Amino acid sequence: ACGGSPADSATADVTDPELKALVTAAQEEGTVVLYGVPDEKVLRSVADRFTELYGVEVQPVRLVSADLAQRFSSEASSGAPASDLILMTHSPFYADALQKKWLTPVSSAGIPDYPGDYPADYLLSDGDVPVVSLVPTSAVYNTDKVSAPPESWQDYADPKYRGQLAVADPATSPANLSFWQLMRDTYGDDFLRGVAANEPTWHNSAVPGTQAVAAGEDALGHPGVEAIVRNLTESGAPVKTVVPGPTTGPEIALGLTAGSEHPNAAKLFAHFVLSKEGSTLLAEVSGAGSPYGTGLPDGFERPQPVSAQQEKQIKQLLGSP
Amino acid sequence: MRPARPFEAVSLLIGVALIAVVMVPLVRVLIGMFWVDGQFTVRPITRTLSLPGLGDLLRNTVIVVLASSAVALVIGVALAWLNERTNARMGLLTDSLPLLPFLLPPVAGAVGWVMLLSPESGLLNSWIRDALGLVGIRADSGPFDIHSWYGLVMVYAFYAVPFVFMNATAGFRNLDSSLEEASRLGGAGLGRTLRKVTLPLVAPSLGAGLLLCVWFGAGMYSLPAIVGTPAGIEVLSVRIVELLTFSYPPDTEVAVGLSGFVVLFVGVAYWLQLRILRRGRYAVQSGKGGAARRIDLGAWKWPARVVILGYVLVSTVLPIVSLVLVALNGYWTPDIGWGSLSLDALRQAVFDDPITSTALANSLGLGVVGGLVGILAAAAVALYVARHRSALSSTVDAGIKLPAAVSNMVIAVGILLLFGGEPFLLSGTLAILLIGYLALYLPQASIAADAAVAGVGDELPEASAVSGATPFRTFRKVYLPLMVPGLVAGWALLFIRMVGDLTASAILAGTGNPVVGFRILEVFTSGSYALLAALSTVLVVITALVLVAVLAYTRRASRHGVRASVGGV
Amino acid sequence: MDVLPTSESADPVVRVEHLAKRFRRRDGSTVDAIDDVSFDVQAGDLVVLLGPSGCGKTTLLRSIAGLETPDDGVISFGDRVQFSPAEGINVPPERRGVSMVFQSYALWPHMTAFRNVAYPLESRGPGRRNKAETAKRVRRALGLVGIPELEQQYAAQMSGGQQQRVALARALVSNDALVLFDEPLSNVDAKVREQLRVELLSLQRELGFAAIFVTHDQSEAMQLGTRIAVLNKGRIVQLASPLEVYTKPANQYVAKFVGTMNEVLGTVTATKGETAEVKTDLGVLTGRIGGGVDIGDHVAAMWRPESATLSTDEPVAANRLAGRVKASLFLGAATEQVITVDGREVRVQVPGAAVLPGGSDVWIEISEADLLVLPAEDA
Amino acid sequence: MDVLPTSESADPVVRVEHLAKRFRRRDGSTVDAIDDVSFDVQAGDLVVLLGPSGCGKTTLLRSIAGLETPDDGVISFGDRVQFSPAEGINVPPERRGVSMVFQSYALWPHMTAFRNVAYPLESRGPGRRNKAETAKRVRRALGLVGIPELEQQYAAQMSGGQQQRVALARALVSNDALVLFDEPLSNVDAKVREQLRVELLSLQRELGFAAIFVTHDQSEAMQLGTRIAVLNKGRIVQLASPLEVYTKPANQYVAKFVGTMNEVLGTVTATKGETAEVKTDLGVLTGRIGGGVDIGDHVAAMWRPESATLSTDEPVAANRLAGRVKASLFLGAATEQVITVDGREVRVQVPGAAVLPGGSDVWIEISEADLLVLPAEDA
Ligand SMILES: Nc1ncnc2c1ncn2[C@@H]1O[C@H](COP(=O)(O)OP(=O)(O)OP(=O)(O)O)[C@@H](O)[C@H]1O
Ligand SMILES: Nc1ncnc2c1ncn2[C@@H]1O[C@H](COP(=O)(O)OP(=O)(O)OP(=O)(O)O)[C@@H](O)[C@H]1O
Ligand SMILES: [Mg+2]
Ligand SMILES: [Mg+2]
Repeated sequence: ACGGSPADSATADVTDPELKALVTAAQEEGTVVLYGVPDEKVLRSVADRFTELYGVEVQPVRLVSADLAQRFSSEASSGAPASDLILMTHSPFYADALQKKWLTPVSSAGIPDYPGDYPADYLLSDGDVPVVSLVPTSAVYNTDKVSAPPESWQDYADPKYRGQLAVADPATSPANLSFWQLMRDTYGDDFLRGVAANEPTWHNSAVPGTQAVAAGEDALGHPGVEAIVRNLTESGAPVKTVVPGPTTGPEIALGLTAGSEHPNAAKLFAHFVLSKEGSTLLAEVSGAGSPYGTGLPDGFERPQPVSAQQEKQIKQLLGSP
Repeated sequence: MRPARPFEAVSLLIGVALIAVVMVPLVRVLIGMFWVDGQFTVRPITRTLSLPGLGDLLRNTVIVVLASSAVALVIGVALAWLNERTNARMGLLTDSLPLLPFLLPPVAGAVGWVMLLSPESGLLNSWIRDALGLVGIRADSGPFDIHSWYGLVMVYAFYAVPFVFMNATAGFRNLDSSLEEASRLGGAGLGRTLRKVTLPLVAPSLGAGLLLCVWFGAGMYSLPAIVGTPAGIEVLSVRIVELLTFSYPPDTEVAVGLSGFVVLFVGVAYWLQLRILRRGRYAVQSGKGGAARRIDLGAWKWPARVVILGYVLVSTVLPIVSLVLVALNGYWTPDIGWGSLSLDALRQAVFDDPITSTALANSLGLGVVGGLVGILAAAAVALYVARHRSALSSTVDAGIKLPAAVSNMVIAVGILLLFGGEPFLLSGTLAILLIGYLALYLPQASIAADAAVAGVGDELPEASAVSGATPFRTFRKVYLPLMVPGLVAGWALLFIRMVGDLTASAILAGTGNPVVGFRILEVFTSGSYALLAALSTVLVVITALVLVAVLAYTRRASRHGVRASVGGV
Repeated sequence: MDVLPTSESADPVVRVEHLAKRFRRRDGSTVDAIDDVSFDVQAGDLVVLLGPSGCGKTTLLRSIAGLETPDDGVISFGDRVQFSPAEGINVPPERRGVSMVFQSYALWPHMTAFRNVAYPLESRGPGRRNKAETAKRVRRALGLVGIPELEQQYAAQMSGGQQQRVALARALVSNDALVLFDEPLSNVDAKVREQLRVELLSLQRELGFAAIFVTHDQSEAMQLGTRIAVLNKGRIVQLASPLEVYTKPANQYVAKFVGTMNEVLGTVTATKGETAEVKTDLGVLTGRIGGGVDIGDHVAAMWRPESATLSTDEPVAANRLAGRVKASLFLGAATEQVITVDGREVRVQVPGAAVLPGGSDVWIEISEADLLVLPAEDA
Repeated sequence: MDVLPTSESADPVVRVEHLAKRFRRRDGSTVDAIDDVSFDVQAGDLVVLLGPSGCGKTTLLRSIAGLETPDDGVISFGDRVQFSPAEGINVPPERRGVSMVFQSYALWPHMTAFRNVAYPLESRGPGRRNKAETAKRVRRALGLVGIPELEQQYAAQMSGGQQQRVALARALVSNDALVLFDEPLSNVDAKVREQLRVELLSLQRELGFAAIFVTHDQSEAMQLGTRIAVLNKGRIVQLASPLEVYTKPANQYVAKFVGTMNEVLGTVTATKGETAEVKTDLGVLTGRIGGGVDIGDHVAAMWRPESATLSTDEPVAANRLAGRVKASLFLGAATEQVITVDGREVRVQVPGAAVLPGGSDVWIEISEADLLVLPAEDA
């Protein structure tokens, strides 16, 4: 009871009447439940800034995409959604959810300034599903074992890294498949064969692989997840990420839960994340890219869907499970 | 026939309600699969059978499960025999230590072993290399590799040993030692006696232990995912989870189809166990003269103790030590900075983080309450079943034990679907977690309660009835006090399981109702082994304290000649 | 509950009529555990149910207590019907107001002796009796069975004999008109058993309750029963005083089950009033007719070891057998002589220590009155 | 193993010397379960260990079998030392070559009767004996105990008596010179027990093995033993033939433990050769001195119920007591009269059925030879 409610301490300077009304409505709701795939720390930082600006609390739930989709759809189909908005890797899930009316189309939700000057490339499904974050796939390496950072992805096929690769099974996510397809397109199939010849250790998520690189079990890992590596570096682990060449990566899209408990707070949060400030902040704290252009490495390409045929070929070339 | 008494009607009602909680969601999933657009379809079956690589999956699963069960059988029986039948026992120490792997969530255990036995950076490997270096043998990797068949089987086996140990212990404890002595006098030495007499006599207990091993092994996810996948060994459970999570929408059809194989494995194991039981030629507890005398190992006593403690050291202490070291060091590395170990991660993961603190409090509260509700309900049902040997009571009994054979994930999703929305609206509450835990762990509660009821026997309640006590008074004054030690033990088991649960928690917990299991998953997926280790360590410490306290209590409770055990121990 | 039976009451304490109970075994076969059993127990009566294992004693007792539901028949206590499927009556055990002593004591291990004994009082009349009254009655019951000092002990801290006494006190404390005993003494020491029997008897005579007592030990049955009901395969084959059962067994089964009998099979050659002449392998024997026996019938001639006498000279009596001593077993109060007669073993029991040298020739003499002629049953 | 003892062998089958075994109880106190026990068992001997519960019988037997390790003493079989801490010898049970029959039968439920009995043969001489030979011996053993037809049955399918016979066959099949029995008959029916005792005895006489038999039933001890060792608190208080133990008990403890005794305490007023005059509450009694007794000693005058006689007229004998009949218990072969003499209960046993009316006055007469005077022990 001391210090007053967060609403009193809101610092945002709001002039737009539409936004002002939304802020008031959001403050009345008081809190917003966010399901997100970005790292907990990232969600926390963005949430803190949001709370500081508008005096609305954020409760982030952080899980991997698959678990979130599982939860979200179970909750939605039972008619009792717990989330107010989601930040999830873009996938057919969004189309499905929109169609089942689990999500409110963002374009018709009445978010102030939307789409406004939001980069049009990133407005999917006619603006119903905006992409808010681009996570370029990077390489992760152990600074004790690798003297100079890899200069090209082709280092992964260098025989000196034989038995020194920790790679996530490409099948674990569509973004991984896109990445390897990009590699095929860029360097040719022989590159993938070269990686296979180095006998990588396959993991079924990025976590154990990155940990193995940090521990020195392997020298190079893939994919490097910025958030995990940051955690490790903060603890003093000898591990770094680098983007040695063209890359792609998952896109994180935003969705508004239909029939949620705090629709206005959700809209306000969406407004914040879609604004240049919010988007840039998200890009900075997560080490990812923003549609507004910050944080994207050279040679970044939007992920392309991979056909079942291509997926099979990739698996075959890499010799992955 | 006498009309049903109110007390019995209530027991029956509880049983049926508990079964409904599990069965309704399950049946809904099944109907949804086989009844598409108003007509019956066998597509899930045909799709499952045509899954590429199905043969490898099945073969790998069978090999891992059978091999680890066999190893666990040998180790578990040896430990239980030394502890129960010989003077190598060291009181509470050897009673409780082999159960420790129970307390370490498999995801933490798997990570612990990876950190110990990765070929290059495994702590244990590096220590062994250092030691070998002293005698001039140098190597850059090895000698062990956790990501291998033997590594996977070993880790599985460590987790399976408690099941065998618990059951074998119960079997040995009930064995009339004169059966063994008769064999010694017949001219058979210790070894032949063990082979020809002791083991065949406790066959049902060993069968029950093996059954649980298969049960556990066929459904286990974290161990094969973390240890097996890098070794290129894929098993059913991993594939099932992948089908449910790697793509959207989840391929429930094939996932449930594959679960059918899991149910099949467990079914076969169950059938074998039933056959052992049906033969009926095993030792049953004799009322009189069955004083269990321990075999004096003489000079072998201390070597035997060293073996027991050595096993505990390798199987449990090592992974926990590696978790603690990593938690203190901040990240996994073979070059532990001994000087700079700090409690930061521990503090950060457990005490500084408000959600974790809430999660811890929630989990402990749910464990206490859920354990209590679960064991009391199971006791009421067990009593009903024991007193009414009818078709209805057997159905209730079977129904309550069924969830053990079904994928936990399926049950958890089913419960969210059933209770999350109208009219219950329990989504995001502690109540839905409670229901989930109850549904998942009821079989264990039921087994514990059965044992507690069986321990009371028929005569004591009958004496109460003849003394003029109503059934409810008999329950309150005779059954309940006599069952308390058994129920407390059952409660402890439930408490440990519920506090350490990951599956139901992943689906049912959230910001509104965080629990430890959910936090562990979050921490794991966000990639901090140090936090994972810290959280697991705290969990192990708390549950171990509860376990030891309860074991000590049940030992003391035998004062009145009342038997009790924590899952047989 | 406190109604002690009065001798004026016309109704017996227990009346069992045409009771039947059939069990289905696991293999599908059925057993007639009780088969059309009827009997009465009067006030002050101690009826012993005697029979070999599996003859239905326990089932009968449990049916009376209400712990088992018979298939047919009527059970009434005094004028109150307790069980009658025809009338749809089946009073549950807690409302029948009988007490029972179980074979394995069945003391509640979590209660002291005092609490065990107080339990029936508290269960039957909660609120009706005050604490002081209960305590007084419990102490009196414990005093009656001779263990007032064990009040605060738990069962695990008592010897078998002491536990059995607590069980007895618990059955007696509520002063029921009927007390049931299911082999209550079979788990205690031979020495203690002897002692408890005598105490039980004097308690029963003193308190005047009616009792049904199950045993398969015939000497126990003889010592305790005012009447003995000998059971065979679920049926009562004889219900009479111990003396009558011993000396006038209704048939060969009872004769052999109660006490030791020497037996020779033969054919009746002549009858004269109450006596019959039987031609046997050991010669012609004359004895008292113990059941419907006619000339030409296949019969068993039977006599007790203690009713024969031994002599070295040939006696003049009609029933005399020449034999040779095979073994002498000293039993303490008596000596049992195992004597071979024509290749068969015959037992003769003589009082005191009389160890005869093995191999010596002797004559066995049996009076006509002691030799019983009964129809031979097929094995 | 097949060495049957020959009478020429000078060594006893078993020799136990100064054996001692102390247990530590859970509460920290210690019990002398065996306290300096020495005795021999000769070939063909059947020594019964008799004593109350907890006197150390089982511990002694198990020590001989090698199942328990004593603290001190020597055990030898023939000329082979089996246990001697001084020499560092402790042969494990499986190499001692003795057989044992357990109270709870201890049949292996997963084996048929045949396999149970074959087990010792197979365990002791694996490879040495061929199958046919084993089968022959197993069948002979099962035949000996009278159950050749049960060969393929499992224990759960047999009655208690049958199970005990299988246990017996298993103990006899390897023809050991020594067989141990730990209350083998206490779990079977009274009727079957009687029968098994006789069979056991004739088997032992026939096969000639030496046996040690534990029981706390004195009538069993008397019937079976060639010698009885009466134990008290871990010590042998008397080791003698049954007749001697019964008629010449070494002290008051033995007298009271073996059979029933009437007892009056008193003081010796005069002694004359083997007889002593004792002043008691019931008057002056004269009897045979049964132990070191002197004038002025506090003694117990004791006599057996069956050695007194009853009469309605006052007898002339020196030892006569006037009493009143309290109860008559018909025992079958005899009737026990409970008679009140000066407020004490005295038991008199008379042969046959002789039920006296309660309350009638009688005289009890005890001959001098039947009245035993023994030093009184403190309770
Ligand atoms: N619950 C039951 N189910 C099937 N058969 C039963 C059951 N209870 C008793 N019987 C059978 O009924 C018969 C009578 O059993 P009961 O226990 O009354 O015998 P009993 O005379 O008391 O024997 P014992 O002297 O061994 O105690 C036996 O053949 C027994 O096997
Ligand atoms: N393992 C043990 N630990 C402690 N005390 C023991 C142990 N075994 C026996 N005793 C004690 O030693 C004494 C002798 O016991 P033992 O079993 O030899 O008696 P017993 O004569 O066979 O009695 P029973 O007739 O009851 O079988 C008893 O006081 C018993 O309590
Ligand atoms: Mg019975
Ligand atoms: Mg004993």
